[in-house]
Amino acid sequence: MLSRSLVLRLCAAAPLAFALAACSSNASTASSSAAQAPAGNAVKIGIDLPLSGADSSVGRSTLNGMLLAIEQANAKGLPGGVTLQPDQLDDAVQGVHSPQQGVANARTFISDDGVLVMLGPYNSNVAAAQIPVTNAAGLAQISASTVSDGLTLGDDAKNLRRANPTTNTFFRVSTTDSRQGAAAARFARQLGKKTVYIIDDNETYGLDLANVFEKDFTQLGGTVIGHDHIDKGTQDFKALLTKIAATKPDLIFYGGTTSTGAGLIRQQMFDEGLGNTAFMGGDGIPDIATVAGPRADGTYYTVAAPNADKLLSARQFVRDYEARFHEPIGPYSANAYAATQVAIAAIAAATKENGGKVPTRAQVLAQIAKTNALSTPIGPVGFDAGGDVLEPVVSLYTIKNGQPVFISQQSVSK
Amino acid sequence: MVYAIAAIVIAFAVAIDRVRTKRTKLLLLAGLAVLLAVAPRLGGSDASVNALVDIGIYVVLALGLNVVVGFAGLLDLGYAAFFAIGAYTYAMLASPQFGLHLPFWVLLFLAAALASLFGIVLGAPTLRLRGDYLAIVTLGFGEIVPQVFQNLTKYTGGPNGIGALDVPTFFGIPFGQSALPYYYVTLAAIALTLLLTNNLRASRLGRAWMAIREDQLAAAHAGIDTTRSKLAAFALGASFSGFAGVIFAAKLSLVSPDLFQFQVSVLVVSMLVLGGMGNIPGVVVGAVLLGLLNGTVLPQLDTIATDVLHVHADLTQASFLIYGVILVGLMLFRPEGLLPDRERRAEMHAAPNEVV
Amino acid sequence: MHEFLAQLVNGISLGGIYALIAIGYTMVYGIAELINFAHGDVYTLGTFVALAIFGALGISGELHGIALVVDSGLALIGAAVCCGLIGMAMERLAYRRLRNAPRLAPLITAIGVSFILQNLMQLWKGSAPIPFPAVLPNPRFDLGPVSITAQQIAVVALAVAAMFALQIVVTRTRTGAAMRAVAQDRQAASLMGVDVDRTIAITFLIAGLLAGVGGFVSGVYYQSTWFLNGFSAGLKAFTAAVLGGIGNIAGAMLGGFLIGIIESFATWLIGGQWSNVTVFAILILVLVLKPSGLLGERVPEKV
Amino acid sequence: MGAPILEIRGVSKRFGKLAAVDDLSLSVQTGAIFGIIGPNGAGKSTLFNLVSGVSRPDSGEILFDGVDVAGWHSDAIARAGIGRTFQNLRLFGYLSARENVMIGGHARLKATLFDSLLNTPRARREERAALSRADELLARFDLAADADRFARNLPYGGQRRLEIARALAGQPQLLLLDEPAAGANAAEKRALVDLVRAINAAGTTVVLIEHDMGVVMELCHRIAVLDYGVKIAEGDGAEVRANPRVIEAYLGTPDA
Repeated sequence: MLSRSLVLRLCAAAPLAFALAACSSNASTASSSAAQAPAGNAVKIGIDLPLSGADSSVGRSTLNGMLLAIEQANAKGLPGGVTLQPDQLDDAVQGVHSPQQGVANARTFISDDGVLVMLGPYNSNVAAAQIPVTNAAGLAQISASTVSDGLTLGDDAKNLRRANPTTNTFFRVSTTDSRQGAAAARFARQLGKKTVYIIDDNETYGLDLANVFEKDFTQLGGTVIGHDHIDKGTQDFKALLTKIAATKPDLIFYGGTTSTGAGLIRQQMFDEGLGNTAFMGGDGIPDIATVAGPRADGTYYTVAAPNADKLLSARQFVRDYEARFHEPIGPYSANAYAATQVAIAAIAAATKENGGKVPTRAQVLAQIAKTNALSTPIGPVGFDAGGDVLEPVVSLYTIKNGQPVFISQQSVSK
Repeated sequence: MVYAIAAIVIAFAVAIDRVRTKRTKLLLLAGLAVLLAVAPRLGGSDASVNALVDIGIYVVLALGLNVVVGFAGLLDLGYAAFFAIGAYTYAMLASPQFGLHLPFWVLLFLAAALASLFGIVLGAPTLRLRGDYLAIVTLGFGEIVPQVFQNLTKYTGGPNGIGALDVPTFFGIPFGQSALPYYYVTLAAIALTLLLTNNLRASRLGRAWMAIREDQLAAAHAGIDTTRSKLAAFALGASFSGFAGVIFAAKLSLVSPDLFQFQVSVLVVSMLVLGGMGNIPGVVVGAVLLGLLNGTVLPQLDTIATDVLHVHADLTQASFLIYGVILVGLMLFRPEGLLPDRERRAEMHAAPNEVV
Repeated sequence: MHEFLAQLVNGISLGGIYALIAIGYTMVYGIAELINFAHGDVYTLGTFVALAIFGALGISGELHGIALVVDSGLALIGAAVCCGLIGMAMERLAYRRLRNAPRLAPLITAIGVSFILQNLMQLWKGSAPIPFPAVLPNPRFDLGPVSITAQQIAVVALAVAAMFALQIVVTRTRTGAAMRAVAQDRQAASLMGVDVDRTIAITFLIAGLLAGVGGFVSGVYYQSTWFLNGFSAGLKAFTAAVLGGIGNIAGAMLGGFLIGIIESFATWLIGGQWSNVTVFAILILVLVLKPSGLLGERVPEKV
Repeated sequence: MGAPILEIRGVSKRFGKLAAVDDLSLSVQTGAIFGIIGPNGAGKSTLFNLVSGVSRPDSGEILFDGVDVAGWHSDAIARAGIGRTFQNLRLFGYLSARENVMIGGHARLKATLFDSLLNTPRARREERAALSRADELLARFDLAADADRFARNLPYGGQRRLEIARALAGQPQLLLLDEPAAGANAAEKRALVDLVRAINAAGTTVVLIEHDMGVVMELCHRIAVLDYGVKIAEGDGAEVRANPRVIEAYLGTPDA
């Protein structure tokens, strides 16, 4: 009888599962310490990114930047014979990045004594859920891409750290929306744009960026004609662009990424007679040509790094990345590489300090906080007390014949 | 540990489903309860306890939706909306957002009440619709609610959501960052949900739902107010969802609209169908299996591939594909679910001439 | 007034694409009583296939003259046939076995198939939006206060033509008669000698063909696609089918155009972030006021 | 015989151009067994549907115990005290016979939502009582052995009896039976006649639609004959049988 045998099988499965769990010491933390503890002085670097679903392309290229840095460091060798082992978990559930899964992953890293530092997450709301947990556990966390102000600034950040108010465990090499938005507004005024129509994708990054841009652009004497938000997954922007075309703005500013709408909007602008109107966005759209093709030409965008052409490490990084992964870098690959460099440098310094032995999480955290002018593909990196990059530089680029062309750069601080 | 506990729960659920006497059922249930209560003491990291809480919340959700879909036969594809309403209730009334800090325990029940109120507001005008039309209306509602939370930035934090929610306290002792207190809260919530839904199933109202599911017209002729009974199912189901939403939000300390998308509703419906709609042990099995798959197995696919199968594969990219194949495979293999209730088992084995 | 007309044109052409998907939805539902959640993904797959065909032909720019007809015809037919076959295969492999299963089993299967298709497309072309070559010339015609592009006219013409063609198939041919019989009463139809399996398979084939045409059109019209497009487009198309009265082909087209127009006007007047909310709110309202949809017939309860 | 329990006054119901029931009036005395006969399509079932709230009359009044219930919902009518069976059985096929009967008694139970949710002592007491009442009824209908079987698995005659038992569980004052003898053999018809008599003797007024003249003539105190939605005759068995219009209706439109 089917049902009987099902019962038997399942009952038999229970002790088996226990045995399995015992063997792998702790199955839920899939790659946990005891059984799979790597030989020698291995140190794990936990990585939490969206690796499946809608964000997986950016998630993957971010992951690749991290993996490249780890591979290069292992090849070069670290003090105390330490080897680095990446341990990546996906925080997308059912194809959507999930703060809930992000926290589950962070707890997995925390429960694994081999993990000394965590890289990620990709999304700001995932970070907002993770920070209280990593803060309480004292696990350092470096993000390559989160931009929401509240993660590091003001009362919001304080609230996130209330378990352990004196310690900051969250760092990021990406620039806050407020810094980038302000810089973008200044660039736009320098380009002589007087009137702007703002669109954003109604997501964390895009909405905040657009709001800051709106505020600063107005302060600098520009006129904001309108500000619209779009729905997720929209493919048809003709209604919105018809509406905008009637207002004849000098500039359309887009808060968001290429995949949330920048590419399609740029492309459909031509269909609505807005082909010659300037289009501008933040560091979510350097890859706009992958969607808009030749129509991407003339797009302006900002990147939170000094002029890449002048930066040797940036050119080297791009060459190494393309050789290793046979594809162009993603929007946050360089950031990811830099974030990983910070983690590795901290592990190395902490190991030295610890007399060549594998350091503790606290020692690594202390070293990360002390990071100062570390040379990376996005310029020298150091952190302020809140975990943000010191004296970041924001550069303005435009696209000509499908290639980025540097225009100018400015240093922004609070 | 997560796998072990999941296997134990499933084994017990199957056993409870199979034994006939009520006394044995209760004994098994008590045994399971004791096991689960001491489980975290027997080792297991904070991460595994956390994973169990996530699964446990799905169990509450699935049991709640079972009232609507399993008992009353109303297809609800927007169940996540009520989950969102519960979670946002906690987020707005127990956080720095408005400076309100109502206690967790009060909000648990307030959220349940609010969610059921929304259930009534949506259900009252729409419940007389035919099955599939109701499905699409609930689906639409499920799309609207998170979108409204996303758009009303001033009150809900927009796409960022609301973070740094209050940490609940138990007689003055804060829960802290450990997942353990939530484990026990969730366990209690599951127990309560089991008790209530089991009562419902065997009650006057539960019988009325069965009648409506089988033949609405005949049910009405037996004096059953079909609209009110359906509304009761809808409101009760919603209240469990709202209740679960509070625990979810408090543990995560954050709410944001992307946590309550269509996929969540689909996931919970899949749990019911996979486990066996209407049958409480079946629903628990479905929730545990899919909860485990989604929260633990799929995110760790790459590591599992390396550690267990000793292949270096990049499986995470295909996690959705794997999930889809599992759904389709299980439906083809056992369309009535793993542990169907009596009626549905009979239905599947009836001659196919009975096209309903 | 000028903007009103311009938005109307936008809405109608967007609605044309919804209509092409909605007709497939409505036919499958009418005949197999299945909400085929994967239908939207079949539509997106159509764009992917058309893209692949253009890629194989080495086409990246605007086509003219004979090449325009031959190459775009190849892509259009290729996408349509491919999607039709996929639709049939889905029915054969997944749905047919569940025809007598509890109602929800085929629904969950359809959702599973949708996940599979989405993930396959993602593995094929990645998770970022993909450009589609601007193959068709797109002259603009000024008609008094509004201007319309050739592609907008083509989208609408295709949707209307598809509807009329289907109406003829359904009302004038033997297959159509079989479809109507199966839709009315599957068992009786089978007793009358109608091959139910074959009829349902043909329904899936036609639905897939139309989705493929829709996919091609959307690729050309938006010059871009994305593996997840089908989800939201499919949802709106299904909404359109329900709005028009599910099972009713003319209703699906009407519903498609209405949803397109509502979406455009919501974007224009309320704001883009409210367009989905508006669409679904109107859907709920319509169903509350007229439960069988705009053109649907009220099915009296049989006692 | 006392006051009319059911009084139908000038009721009409059209489907499109076809008048299924046309300005019909009749009255059923409390305690009677009232028969409605007529050729197929005469509007008999439509009349039952109007009385039991499946559809709403276009015009006219349906007085039950002096209250106009025309247009009420079925459940309200059932709770008011009208029970019915269906021509093509509508049992809950995948529920047990016992559950079918217990559902029939739904309106007689008082458990509220909270009683159901919390399984209060009151609800438990009531459930126990309902259960024993259901078992009594099943025994009375010779279905005790089938109590735990799915309704759909009962033999046809059992299903017919179960449907009556279900209707009776609601303790109706007025019971509408739609062709209870359809498909029954002679012995079953005999038993049915006794059953209906017993139900009637216990105080329930019965209206029945029936094609079997033997059953009708034996049971009914009074008979109405419908044709094309119009009452063409009313009286006791002998009167109806002698009525020339009835003969014409039956011979003119042969029973298909």
